[in-house]
Amino acid sequence: MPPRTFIDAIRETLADEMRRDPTVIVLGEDVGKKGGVFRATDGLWAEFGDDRVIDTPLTESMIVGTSIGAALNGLRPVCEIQFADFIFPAFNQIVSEAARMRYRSNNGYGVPMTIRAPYGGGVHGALYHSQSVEAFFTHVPGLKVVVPSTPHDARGLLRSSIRDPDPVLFFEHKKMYRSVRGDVPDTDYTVPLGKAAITHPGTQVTVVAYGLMAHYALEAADRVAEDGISAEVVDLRTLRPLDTETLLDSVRKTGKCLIVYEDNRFGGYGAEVAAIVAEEAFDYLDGPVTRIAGPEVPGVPYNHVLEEWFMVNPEKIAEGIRTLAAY
Amino acid sequence: MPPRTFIDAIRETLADEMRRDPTVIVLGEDVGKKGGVFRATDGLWAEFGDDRVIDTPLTESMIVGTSIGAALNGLRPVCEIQFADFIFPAFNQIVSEAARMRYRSNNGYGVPMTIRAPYGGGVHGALYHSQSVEAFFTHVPGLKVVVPSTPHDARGLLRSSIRDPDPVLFFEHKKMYRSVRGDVPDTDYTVPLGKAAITHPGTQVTVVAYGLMAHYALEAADRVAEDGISAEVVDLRTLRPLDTETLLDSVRKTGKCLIVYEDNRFGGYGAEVAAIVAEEAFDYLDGPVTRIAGPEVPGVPYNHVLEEWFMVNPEKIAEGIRTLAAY
Amino acid sequence: MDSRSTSSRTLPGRESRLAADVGLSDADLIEMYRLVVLARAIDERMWVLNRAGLIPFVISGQGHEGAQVGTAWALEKGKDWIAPFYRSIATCLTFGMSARDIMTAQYATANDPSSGGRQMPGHYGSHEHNILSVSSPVATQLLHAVGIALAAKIRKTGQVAMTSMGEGSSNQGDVHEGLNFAAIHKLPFIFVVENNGYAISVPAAMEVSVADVADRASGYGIPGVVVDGSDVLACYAAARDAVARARAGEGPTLIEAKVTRLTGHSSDDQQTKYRSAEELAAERGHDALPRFREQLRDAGVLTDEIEERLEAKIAALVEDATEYAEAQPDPDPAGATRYVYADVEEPG
Amino acid sequence: MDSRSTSSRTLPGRESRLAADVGLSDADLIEMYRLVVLARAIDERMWVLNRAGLIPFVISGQGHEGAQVGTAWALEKGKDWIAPFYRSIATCLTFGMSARDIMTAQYATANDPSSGGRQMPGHYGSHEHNILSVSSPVATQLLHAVGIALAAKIRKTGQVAMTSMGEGSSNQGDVHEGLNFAAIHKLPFIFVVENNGYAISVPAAMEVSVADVADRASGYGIPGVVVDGSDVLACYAAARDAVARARAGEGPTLIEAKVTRLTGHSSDDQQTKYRSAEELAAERGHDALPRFREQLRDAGVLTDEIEERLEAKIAALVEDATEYAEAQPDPDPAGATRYVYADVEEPG
Ligand SMILES: Cc1ncc(C[n+]2csc(CCOP(=O)(O)OP(=O)(O)O)c2C)c(N)n1
Ligand SMILES: Cc1ncc(C[n+]2csc(CCOP(=O)(O)OP(=O)(O)O)c2C)c(N)n1
Ligand SMILES: [Mg+2]
Ligand SMILES: [Mg+2]
Repeated sequence: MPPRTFIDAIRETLADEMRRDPTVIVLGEDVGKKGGVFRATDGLWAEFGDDRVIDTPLTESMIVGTSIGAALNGLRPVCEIQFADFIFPAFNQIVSEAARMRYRSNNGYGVPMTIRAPYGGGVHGALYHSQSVEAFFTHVPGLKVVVPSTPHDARGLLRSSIRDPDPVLFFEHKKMYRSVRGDVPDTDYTVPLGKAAITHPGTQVTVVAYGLMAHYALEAADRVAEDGISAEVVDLRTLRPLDTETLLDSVRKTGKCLIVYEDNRFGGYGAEVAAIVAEEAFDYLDGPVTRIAGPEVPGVPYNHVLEEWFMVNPEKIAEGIRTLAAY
Repeated sequence: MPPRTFIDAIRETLADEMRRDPTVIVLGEDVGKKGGVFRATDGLWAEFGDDRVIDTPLTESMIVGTSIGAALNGLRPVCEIQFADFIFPAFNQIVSEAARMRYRSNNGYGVPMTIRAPYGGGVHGALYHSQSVEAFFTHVPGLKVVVPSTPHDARGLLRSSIRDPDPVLFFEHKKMYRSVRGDVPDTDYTVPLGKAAITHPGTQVTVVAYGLMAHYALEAADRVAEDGISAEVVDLRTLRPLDTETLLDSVRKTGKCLIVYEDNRFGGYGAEVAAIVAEEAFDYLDGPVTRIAGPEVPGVPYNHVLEEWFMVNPEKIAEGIRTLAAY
Repeated sequence: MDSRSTSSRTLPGRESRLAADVGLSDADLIEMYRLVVLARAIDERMWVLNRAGLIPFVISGQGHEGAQVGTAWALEKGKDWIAPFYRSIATCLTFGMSARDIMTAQYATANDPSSGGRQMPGHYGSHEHNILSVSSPVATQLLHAVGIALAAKIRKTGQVAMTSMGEGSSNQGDVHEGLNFAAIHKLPFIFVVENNGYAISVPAAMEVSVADVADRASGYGIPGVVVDGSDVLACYAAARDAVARARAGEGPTLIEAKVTRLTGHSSDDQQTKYRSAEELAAERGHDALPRFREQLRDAGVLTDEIEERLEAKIAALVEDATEYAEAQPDPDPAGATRYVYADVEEPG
Repeated sequence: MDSRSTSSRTLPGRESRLAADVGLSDADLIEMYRLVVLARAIDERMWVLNRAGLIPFVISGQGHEGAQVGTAWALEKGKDWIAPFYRSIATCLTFGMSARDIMTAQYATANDPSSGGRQMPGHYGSHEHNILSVSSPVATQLLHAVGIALAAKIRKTGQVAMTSMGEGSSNQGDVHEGLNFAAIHKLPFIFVVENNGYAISVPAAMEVSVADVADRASGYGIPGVVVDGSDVLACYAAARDAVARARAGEGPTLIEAKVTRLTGHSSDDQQTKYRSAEELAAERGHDALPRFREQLRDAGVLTDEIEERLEAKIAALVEDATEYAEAQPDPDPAGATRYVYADVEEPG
């Protein structure tokens, strides 16, 4: 296969899984005739019809809540939340219901459901079309949270998510949809949930990232290489469950850890990574566990000057690596 | 005044603030005639009447959303969410709306609103009447999050919250309502938002806690004192904004930090505290930043044996202190 | 359209007029009555146990049993689905749960089929019987039932999904979103509102803007029916018609049963603080149990002999369930982290 | 009951029949017409700027302007409140915002009064004019308007709060919860649904289970009115009556205006993918602008002379607003952390 864009990988995987398993359905706002506002579901309605590709009303709690019910009665719904920013009306259904169904029923019921949502900034989406919302869900036992960064991983992880017996939140950075390309094997491979990847081996500083930031971290690693600094990039891929082994092995080797995330810093996902590293790799640390993250404002502002100000970028990461390396 | 229970302090402060400021109203489920399921609003309806003490329908998004609107048009609503567990239907209104109104309108509009909610386990409340939900809100710029642990602080902090120009989440540990007593000055004092308190000075280990855990931390400090270990307890009181100064001063002094929270560990509030300490007090640390927190299950199970298993208690904290002190 | 073929075997000609009028057998009526009485007996025992300090919490279905048995009877056990709420003891019994199942939930025993002791009493559920696990946040289950109905339609299983909740809960946003979707897709879904006039202490006039929740149905283009919740057979008939519509692909129905709450909201509530003695006394007159009993006796379906037999059996069942539950071990904390996720190595 | 005392100064006797019939003056009608035309002219300019690559995003009110001006006209500026949505350009203009205000939002300038360049275009707001700041998650603003109305009632200010949104958004749970509460407390609240038949690509039949959203009103015990959104004066009359009810303490009203969406959902949408050329052509016939123009000309209210004057003025206004907005500086990132919380030291 020629290289695929990130969104190609997602669309093709959805189609594949629907062909493979007749219980997989897709539902969400504008996912049918229009093929999704980003066109991640383009062509599915034409191929699979009204029953399996459902244009829902504009009601997120309903989208998730009925997906839970459909999952309980023999289907594997893959629902789309049009923007991650609009997942909050469904928060109660996700956190109180989907996440707890198995535990509260003592394994009587499970919810095999995938919730896809485009997230992230840098696309002039402003406060409500740019958010990183992963931290709200990575905290919740019963959920799994996946954030792929390459077309290869998007395909392999989406397969694993759809086939998983429990609810998975699958966040796709919208800036990557068409800007990121890569090879995608034409096989039925999966990427297991809960496994991180070392995407750039190095020795001096571990840089932990995911999603778009995993790309920026690679760019930053290249930049600091010119300064003679060897950075190792860990692309987490799955945020819950976290692959602590790969993470800690890397930090124990490098002795330094920089965590990168796009969301505002305080209480973001990287806080947990930092806490784990600080506790479990303490004896190996040659410098403080540091973080590069978004500023403490309630969203990415719209004006391009403000948006640039907000966004983490390769240079900010490179600076963080340099500072830490010099520690 | 004789010593007051925790809930007395809250009820009396609500009444005081309503007497002082005619724009303060109270609304929520069963807050009127019944005086709240915990009776935190008992007597208010009799004193202030239907207009200022409103028994709402069973709809949390409406409770918060209309409070936002009322705040925009000249009132200071104090709304009650019957159990913190039931705040999720209002998540969108809190996170997308209340938290962002000022920022998105460039200071055009502010939302002076307080959301009170009983939280926490240990009262046979099971999965849905025991939750600690602070981590979902402490992450959000635009919100303030308060968790008092004494009647004195409850009164002083509730006053500050109601008088604050921005939305405040005020979480009250329901196990403390009638079990915790203390002196409450009969004055118009306030406790400022954003200031922690050292409730037990010590030299060897800093124990960071809030709410019920702040009491358990004190008990644990007493226990380890018998072993000759000097623990300093920091009661955070306000979780957002965090008083990093008091926190870091303490850790820089003791060189060791144990963070305690009742919520499940992964991505809980203590992760951020750990991350800050790990970064900003790194040079002072004589041991790993450690955490004692709830297990990774989606809620506190009901059966008393399971509930005991779940709950953090003074002995678990004391063990944590001992281990860290011995590091 | 007979959805209870197993329990209406006797010939129609030999049935009472009462039974024949609603298309049931006398045996059906007696079994329905037994369920009402059994639910009440278990419920009353729960309060005794609570006052004796043996179980810390009770939430009761007293006053709702007639509507619950009547509506649930219209479904086909083992095929259709029910997403009940915390007062649904009679619903769950009708749909296949046993007295022991209900009582182990009160004691939160290791083998409590609803949750293995993890949830509060009142949060029933049974995978075996297609009874969805109850959670506490109200009204969420409506969407699950709608989703179950969606899957039934897509998979062409012929199943119907029914959910129930109180009138207070029916004001939650999820209800609006679910009814809209179910109506658009004409899903085989039935929404039962058990209107007891209160949401804890808040009277209906303060929590629902219309006198009848059923009035909301027309806003979704679906039928809304008000039934007297103390009239078991009227409840049954309404549900039977709704099931017929659902199976015929005609879409959802809203059934509002006017019931009464004979107890406080729960064992934590003192309802005399907000309800007058007169009101409480008057509400006793709206109890389905004595009314159904009189009706069956008048129709000659319930005889002294049958009644005595039922009474004895139910007393024994409740006794057995209590002793059984009390003897069961508490859950082992070693298993408390299980089933957060599917347990691939050791399937449950 | 005249809520527009400032703009209906001319004597009734000297007014056209058209104006008199709805209790307005000819000057009112001309001003209303001006607002419709101005909104359209600004909107069209936005698309030009977008296609020229000068502004990255447009969300349009074309096809909604008549309903917006008609309904907003019934409120009292500077006293009542409006919680609008992203298509509400004409609403905001009617309620006091200027062409410059709208255009600086497109350019996201530092002095954009809606958000200082922080929000996407379409997210208008003005504290000065009691226009609530628009957010993106749909329907949330309904509850804010209900809360504003609650405060108005408690504080006895005599204010009315109006909110508007699309028919797709009206299915959100917040709408149900808000209408229920507003109806219970008979709040001075008006809910305007601008039904353009689509939620992005999803046609009304797939997103609303009834033909008229107004049918949902009866489920809350409030009046629901359907008006032709291309009939500006019918929209005004409906809103005027709703305002009268609200001020008289009779509670909320739901007004559904049937409008049309003349453009794609936004500049990111290609509507030909899901709407036929015939449909799009037919929808042009449902535009309030030419209809209102004809109506005013037929009534003798709008003359060639007035029209020419208006046209010139509006062209100049749009030109001025564009040049002005284009010349304004971008926000300074140094201020980007301000107003997360109230800025006690340096009040804004
Ligand atoms: C979302 C949510 N908010 C609040 C509660 C607390 N609560 C439990 S039952 C109840 C009242 C329910 O009233 P209704 O729906 O009429 O049912 P009833 O108890 O009267 O049968 C309330 C407020 C809850 N369980 N869930
Ligand atoms: C909660 C939420 N979900 C999804 C969206 C994305 N979205 C923006 S507008 C829109 C369609 C709105 O349709 P309608 O309410 O009919 O208004 P219209 O745009 O047709 O005027 C959608 C799905 C959103 N803004 N908010
Ligand atoms: Mg009720
Ligand atoms: Mg629309």
